[in-house]
Amino acid sequence: MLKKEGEIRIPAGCAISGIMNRKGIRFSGVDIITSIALMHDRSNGLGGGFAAYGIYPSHKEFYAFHIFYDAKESKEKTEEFLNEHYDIDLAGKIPTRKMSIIKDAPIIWRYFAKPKESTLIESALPEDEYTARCVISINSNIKGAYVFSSGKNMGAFKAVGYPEDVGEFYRLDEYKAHLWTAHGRFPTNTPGWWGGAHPFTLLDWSIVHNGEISSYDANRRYVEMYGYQCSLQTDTEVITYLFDLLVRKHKINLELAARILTAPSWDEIDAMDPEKKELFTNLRRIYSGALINGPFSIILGSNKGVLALNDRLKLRALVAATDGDNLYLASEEAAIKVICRNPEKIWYVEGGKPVVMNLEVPDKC
Amino acid sequence: MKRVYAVEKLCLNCKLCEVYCKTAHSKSKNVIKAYKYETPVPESRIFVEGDNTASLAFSCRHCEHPACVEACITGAMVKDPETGIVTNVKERCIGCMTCLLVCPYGAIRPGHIAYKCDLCQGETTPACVANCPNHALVYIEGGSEK
Amino acid sequence: MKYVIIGNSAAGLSACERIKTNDPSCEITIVSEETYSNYSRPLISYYLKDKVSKENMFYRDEAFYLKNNIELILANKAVDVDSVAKKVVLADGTVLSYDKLLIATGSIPFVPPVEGMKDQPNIFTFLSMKDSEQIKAYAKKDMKVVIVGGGLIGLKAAEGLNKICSDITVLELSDRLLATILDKKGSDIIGNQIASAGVKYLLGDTASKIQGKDKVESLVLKSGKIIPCDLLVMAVGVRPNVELAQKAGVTLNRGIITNEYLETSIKDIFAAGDCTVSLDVIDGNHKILALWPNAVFQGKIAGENMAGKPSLYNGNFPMNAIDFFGLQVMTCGVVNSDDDYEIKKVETEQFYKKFSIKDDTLAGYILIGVPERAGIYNSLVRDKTKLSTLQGDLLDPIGIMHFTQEERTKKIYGV
Amino acid sequence: MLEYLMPEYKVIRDKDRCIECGACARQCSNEVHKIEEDGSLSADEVKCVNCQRCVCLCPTRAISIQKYENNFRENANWTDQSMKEIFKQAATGGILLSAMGNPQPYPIYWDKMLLNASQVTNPSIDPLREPMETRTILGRKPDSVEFDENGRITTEIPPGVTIDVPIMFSAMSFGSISLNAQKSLAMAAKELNTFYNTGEGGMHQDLFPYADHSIVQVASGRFGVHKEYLERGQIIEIKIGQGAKPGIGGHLPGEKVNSEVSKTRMIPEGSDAISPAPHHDIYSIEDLRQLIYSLKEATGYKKPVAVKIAAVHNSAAIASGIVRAGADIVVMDGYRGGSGATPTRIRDNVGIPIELALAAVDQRLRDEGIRNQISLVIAGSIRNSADIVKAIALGADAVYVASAALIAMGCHMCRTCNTGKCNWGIATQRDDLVKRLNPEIMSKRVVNLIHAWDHEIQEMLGGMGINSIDSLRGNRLMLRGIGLSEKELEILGIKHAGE
Repeated sequence: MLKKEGEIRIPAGCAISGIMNRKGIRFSGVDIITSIALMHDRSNGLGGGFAAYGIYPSHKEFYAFHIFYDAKESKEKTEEFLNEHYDIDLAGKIPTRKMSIIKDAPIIWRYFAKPKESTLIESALPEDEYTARCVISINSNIKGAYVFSSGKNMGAFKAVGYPEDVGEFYRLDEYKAHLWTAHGRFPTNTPGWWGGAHPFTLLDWSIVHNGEISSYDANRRYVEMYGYQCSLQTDTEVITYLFDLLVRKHKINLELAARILTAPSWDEIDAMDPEKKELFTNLRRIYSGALINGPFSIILGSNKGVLALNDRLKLRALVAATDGDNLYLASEEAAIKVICRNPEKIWYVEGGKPVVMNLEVPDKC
Repeated sequence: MKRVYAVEKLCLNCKLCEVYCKTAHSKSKNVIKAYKYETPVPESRIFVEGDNTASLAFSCRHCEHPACVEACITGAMVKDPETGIVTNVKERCIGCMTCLLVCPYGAIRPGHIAYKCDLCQGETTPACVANCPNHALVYIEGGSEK
Repeated sequence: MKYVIIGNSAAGLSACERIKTNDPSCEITIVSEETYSNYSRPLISYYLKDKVSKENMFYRDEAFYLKNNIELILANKAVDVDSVAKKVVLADGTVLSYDKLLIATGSIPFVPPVEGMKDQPNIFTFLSMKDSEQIKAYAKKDMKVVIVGGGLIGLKAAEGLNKICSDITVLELSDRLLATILDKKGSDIIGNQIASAGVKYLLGDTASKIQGKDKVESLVLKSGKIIPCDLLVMAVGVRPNVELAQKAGVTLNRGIITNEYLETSIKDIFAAGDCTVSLDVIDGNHKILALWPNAVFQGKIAGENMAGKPSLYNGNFPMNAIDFFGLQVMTCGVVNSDDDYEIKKVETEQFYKKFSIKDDTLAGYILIGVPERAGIYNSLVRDKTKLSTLQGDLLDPIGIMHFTQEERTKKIYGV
Repeated sequence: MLEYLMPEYKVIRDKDRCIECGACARQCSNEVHKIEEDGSLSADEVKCVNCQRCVCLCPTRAISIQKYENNFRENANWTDQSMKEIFKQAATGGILLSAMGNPQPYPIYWDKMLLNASQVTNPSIDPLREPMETRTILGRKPDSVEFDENGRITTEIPPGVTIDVPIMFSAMSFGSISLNAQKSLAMAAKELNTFYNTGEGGMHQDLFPYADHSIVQVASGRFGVHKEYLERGQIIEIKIGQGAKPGIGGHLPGEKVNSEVSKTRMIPEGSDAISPAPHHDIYSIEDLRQLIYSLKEATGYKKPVAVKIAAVHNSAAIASGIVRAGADIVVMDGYRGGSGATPTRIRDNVGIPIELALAAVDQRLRDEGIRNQISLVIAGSIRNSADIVKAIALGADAVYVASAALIAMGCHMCRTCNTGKCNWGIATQRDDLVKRLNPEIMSKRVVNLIHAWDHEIQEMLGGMGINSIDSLRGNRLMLRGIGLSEKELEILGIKHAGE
């Protein structure tokens, strides 16, 4: 029997795509679907998904949990857990279109919730850490339940299928976001588990990723020292946790965190000016377990903005373009041109050199 | 000129320099044949003196003004004006050993003729140096102490 | 500068080389009464026994003269010198002017008067190529050979003739062979060696009368013994050839007296080689040191001084390397003054080593059958090395390890 | 007494090849070969230890050493070896002494682990074309750092030392090995930008020029330890135990204590140097903490302090204690680690394989969340570059090699270091033998070896699609077990091949 993510590590190739407007102007999911659909051949129908930021302005103070349930019992148990830890403002099915091509859909539910004040205080944790732990707890302890999105004012939408079909299935043309990312998956073997599709998320982190990192186990064992559980055994998961550890917990700014994950070579460091050299030497020394090796391109979304990053050797394709206030990212140039015919600037993202766009008016829309 | 210098503290007294010198000056250039099957048995032109505690391999210094050349009664002992190598031309040598008598270093070996180091006749590295297992012999320019 | 050199052998040629080096544009003329160009006098016994071919007798080829721009005058004797006009007169009347003159006329045989000695065709001396050629031409296998003189020349003649004639007798008036360079023990070893090669010798005896009509037929010895003789070699000794020097008027004392620059008592006339008197550094006496290495050395010093590069001759000492019938004999300095010197010796069937020591320095040695490293002993004598500084005994096989580490490092790297 | 022990080896001399040069006789410190009066050579085989010096020096390859074939009646229980040892002890009444590491046929886990390589989904990297990093920094470090408003790190970072290859030379004291051997390692360490370790024997002045590449050791005998010594080292290593002899101290026989050794160790010439079994000021973990901080205090907190233990049953807990006691580097030495002299029974029966100890310690420190705070160095018979790659994948930062470096210098593992007659000039203090080891040549050989290994490590890394050793460290997915039980796989934290 085929094993799903978490039971075995599955190598996968992929297509990724992303669009962001720096001013926070929101637009529908049509463009991102068009872009990812162009790279149809880079996926094989075994996984597709999207992350969208700024989609729940009316509930932006609430954690939006998107959850897959295999069965009713799972849902009951999960809701029992949620009710214990959260005050739920609104709950309901995520609207979908009936499509013959999307099969075996689980129960897909959405909750807008705030941590219960009493339990939060009792836990003595910051709100985000509290939520992260709750999510990890559901995902590892409740059979048949899987939280696939847990950020505020954002959401992930994913399924087994081609990404364009997944977009249609989730009616993404009806959502408006200032940042969209998309993923089409080409796993080499998987039974097609919905939870295994990308993006992978934690709180408002979402990540789409193309590649296979050879440092996986070194990274996994490193982050697991700090309380993470890599239950999915995917690159996306471990990269998300690395960013979460560095940015959220260690308060390192996103760009520097990217430079830790794709650290400059010792040759480059040795050639830096003394102050910089000392900084990067120390970062490489302390965060040697966070160095990601092997081919990857990722688009990391958060409420603060977007970051695109290639591995140190640039072993995976990643193209970026800007036009006006928009940033376009995709595995292939054509996937940008199909939605933005004449960008002002278009370039291949360099290995280890992150492309970042921060939202200029965060939390405003 | 380049000369063979001995580094005393490294000399092992194994005498392999002698073995390889003999071989280099044999007809066959093969150690076993040189020792066992050639007549006359080729002579070594380098000599290890001393014992395991302190030993030293010594060969011709190829002097600036070689006493052996000056004393040679046959003209067999010559110093090449270009290379500086002092050679005994075996066709001329009669084995009188006057050269040996005047060599203050004792670097000439008596035999049917006088035998002495010819620096392997311009080989890049003389056999003794090339085969010293401990680099106790060096082939370098000049005479100042290393 | 014009240089004239009388003598075309070791000292003369060695001087030429140094003159040429120090005064490249000079003119050199060499005058030799020999018909052959330079040849190695010590090789005449080897020529006699065919060990050295005629062509190998010449140790400098024609190119040497050409290259050094030397005018060579052969078979012409310098008969007079006008040291005021600075001219040399040759036997054929040629007059050569010189700026510097070197007398390197070597030795001539010393033939003592013997009753009955005339110009018999079978009496020979043994000092030149011509002597060797004549003996070679005359000697036949069954001839009875008598050699008067058991010194170096006599024994070398015996060795050379031994290849041709089977009956050879050496007469030596003193009590031992090679009397000047060996002690009795050493002499006995040599005696045994030549005897085992079939050469007879008589000690304490010599020819007192020559008998025979047109040629020598027999000899009456001092002892009264009469021995037949078909070929007589007179090899009693040599003396410096100072005929020309005498004409020039330089100071003599058996040989030519020079100062430490090897200049004679007359300015611009130098002398080198067997015809001179040298300082023996071992005993401090002035004597004739008729030795090839000394001749070359003196020639070199004289040549440099003549060419204007001051160079000192500090004396030398007697030393000989000889092989007799395959037995290697090395001697040096004092060898036969056992009463005045501390003696160290060892004798085995294979070899004989003897060292004469005074004031912790080596004054001379005999090495028979053990030539190895004789040069080191020589250097001990020359450098007056304190023997107490040596590590190990003189009687051990000597080597570089006998010296202190500092000394041997100097020897290795000091070239 | 009738001798029951027969020679172990036969010296075979091919008369057709022997030229009677006598090199063998002049080179054999065990006086096996002898030049007879007629110039021929003979051999007294009883004395032969099979060090192969004569074989290597023989210019005509006329000598070979072969096993002396003499079989006792077959018995799987009473083997020849066990009987011979009894004969020996019955004759002498002493404990059995031997040298180098455990030679018994216990499993070698390195050989039961296989490495991964990239195919299709992930490109392998060509180290000849792409940068490939093997630089490693050792020492204590914080889990995270804080920055000031200018982006400068405000967290105090403890001292670290950089090595360009993840390989260092483990402790071998002057006394157990010759000064020339130490010097060769020191020169090699300098050339390679890594470290050699003085061992417990002080630092001879000839090694001062290599102080920047020295690890100084403080062991139970405190031989050669003083303030200047500590200050000269770049890392200070407290030696608690050694893989070849866990639980006992070192023993340098008086014969090896010549004047230079005596000066360097600060002990009388000719006296036995016996290190106590424990440090008598460390009877518990808190005592260790005091020693660690005394050493740090003495050297101004400028150098990492390492603590070296033998891999024993509860290494994981001990290692955790060492980290918490303030050590910056934990060193573990497995039971195959070498020694100049050790009781045979201890060498062959005490301690555990380094592979298992390493896996257990690395996992334990991770479970406790403290692995990233320190460096983990392992030792104990690293035989080749694959062993190193596997060790790092299991979780080590770097490895120590000793036997391999000695083998590079000529050691043929005759395992008689304790006799002090090492023909290769390594484990001896005899001047005539020591000079056989020319540091110029030997340092080059050691450098060659490590360069070769480094290249191989880079090749293997590249094959895995990794271009920095950092991404190999603890990356156990790169390992698969072969022929291992579930339990062994569990301890090693790896999957079986095929999974």
